[in-house]
Amino acid sequence: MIIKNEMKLEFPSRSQNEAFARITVAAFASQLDPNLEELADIKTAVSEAVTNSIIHGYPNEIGPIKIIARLFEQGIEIIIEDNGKGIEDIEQARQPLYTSKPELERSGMGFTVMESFMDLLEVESEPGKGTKVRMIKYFKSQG
Amino acid sequence: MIIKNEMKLEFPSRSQNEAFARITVAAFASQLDPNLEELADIKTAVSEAVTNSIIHGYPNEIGPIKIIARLFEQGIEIIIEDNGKGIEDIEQARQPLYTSKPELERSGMGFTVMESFMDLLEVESEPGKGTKVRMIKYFKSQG
Amino acid sequence: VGEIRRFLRDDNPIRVSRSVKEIASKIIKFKEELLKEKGREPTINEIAEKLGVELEEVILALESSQKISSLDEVVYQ
Ligand SMILES: Nc1ncnc2c1ncn2[C@@H]1O[C@H](COP(=O)(O)OP(=O)(O)O)[C@@H](O)[C@H]1O
Ligand SMILES: Nc1ncnc2c1ncn2[C@@H]1O[C@H](COP(=O)(O)OP(=O)(O)O)[C@@H](O)[C@H]1O
Ligand SMILES: [Mg+2]
Ligand SMILES: [Mg+2]
Repeated sequence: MIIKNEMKLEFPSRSQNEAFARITVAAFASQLDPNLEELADIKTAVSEAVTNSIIHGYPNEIGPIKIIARLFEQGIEIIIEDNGKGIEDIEQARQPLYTSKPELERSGMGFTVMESFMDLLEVESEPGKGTKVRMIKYFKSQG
Repeated sequence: MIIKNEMKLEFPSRSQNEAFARITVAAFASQLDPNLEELADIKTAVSEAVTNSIIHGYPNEIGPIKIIARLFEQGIEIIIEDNGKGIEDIEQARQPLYTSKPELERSGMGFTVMESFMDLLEVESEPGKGTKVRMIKYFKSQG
Repeated sequence: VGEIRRFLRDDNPIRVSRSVKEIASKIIKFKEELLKEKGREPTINEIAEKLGVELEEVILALESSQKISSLDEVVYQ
């Protein structure tokens, strides 16, 4: 996997930065000329991961969120990281419909969305340390 | 000056990242709802500064470029930094029409553009260490 | 400074950008055409070329037209 380009982005966990993060990753991914559906998939997955860091990672404070994106020949790797609350039971968290915040009318479908719209989803987390989500999307429109 | 939001972006000095940096800063600045002309001014200034880092900062290599942008009540502060070649004589470099690369058909108007499209331009540089450009734009459309 | 700005603007005209809405609806139309004729989605660059706009205008138009929430897509797929 030869890296063609890479970017790092950092911003505070304010809700308006969810849209900003989504546009930035979309602008970066566009360098590989994805089709409309592939681009929409990436944007949706980034929205879900960033929203999770904002709402679950930093429920009572504003904290830093980092995104690293790498372009390679066939697609994009996206890492979204917070230093927030962390997840106790990752397997449970990844279950469709599971949410720790039913009172906020969360759907519990965030990880399921990321998994189905991307080609790979890895979640690392440590309670009190933070959460790191790694996703890969292959572009069919590419070689 | 109360900071309302802040972002940090880092990318390698590849020419395709000039457009990426411009879109990203514009998307971020849009949170303050500037008018079209103000947004165009910012994009032009960012293009000039990033192009300088790509062409003059790292003439024979690919190196990192960092952007920090901060939104405050009345506008945006943008810092664009490289660890490249640096500038010997900043005063001379800022003169309209001065260019060290006439052979590349550079216009020598980059700093002049930044200065006239933005409300503040500061340039710090050390030969062999790198260059840091700090710009501020006040939005008339804001309080 | 006003003089310089005017000179620079004339020298380096910024393309009059069409409204985001107009671009967004043209994207949808082009996408449907291509899906019908070729059975595939257009790429981002194809759209920019077809519409004669900058890539960033395509990205921003798509952003503004992305109304359907991810949840709706999953539920109704
Ligand atoms: N960045 C994060 N930090 C802490 N907890 C998280 C994070 N992301 C997800 N979680 C946990 O995983 C659960 C499932 O996430 P998700 O599938 O997105 O559903 P929802 O966000 O609707 O609750 C969340 O309810 C939360 O408990
Ligand atoms: N980031 C940088 N690193 C090193 N030198 C720079 C940098 N930015 C500007 N310069 C120097 O300042 C000069 C003037 O810059 P500018 O006004 O943008 O004109 P131009 O880029 O057309 O030469 C450049 O020719 C170069 O010598
Ligand atoms: Mg979620
Ligand atoms: Mg220049």
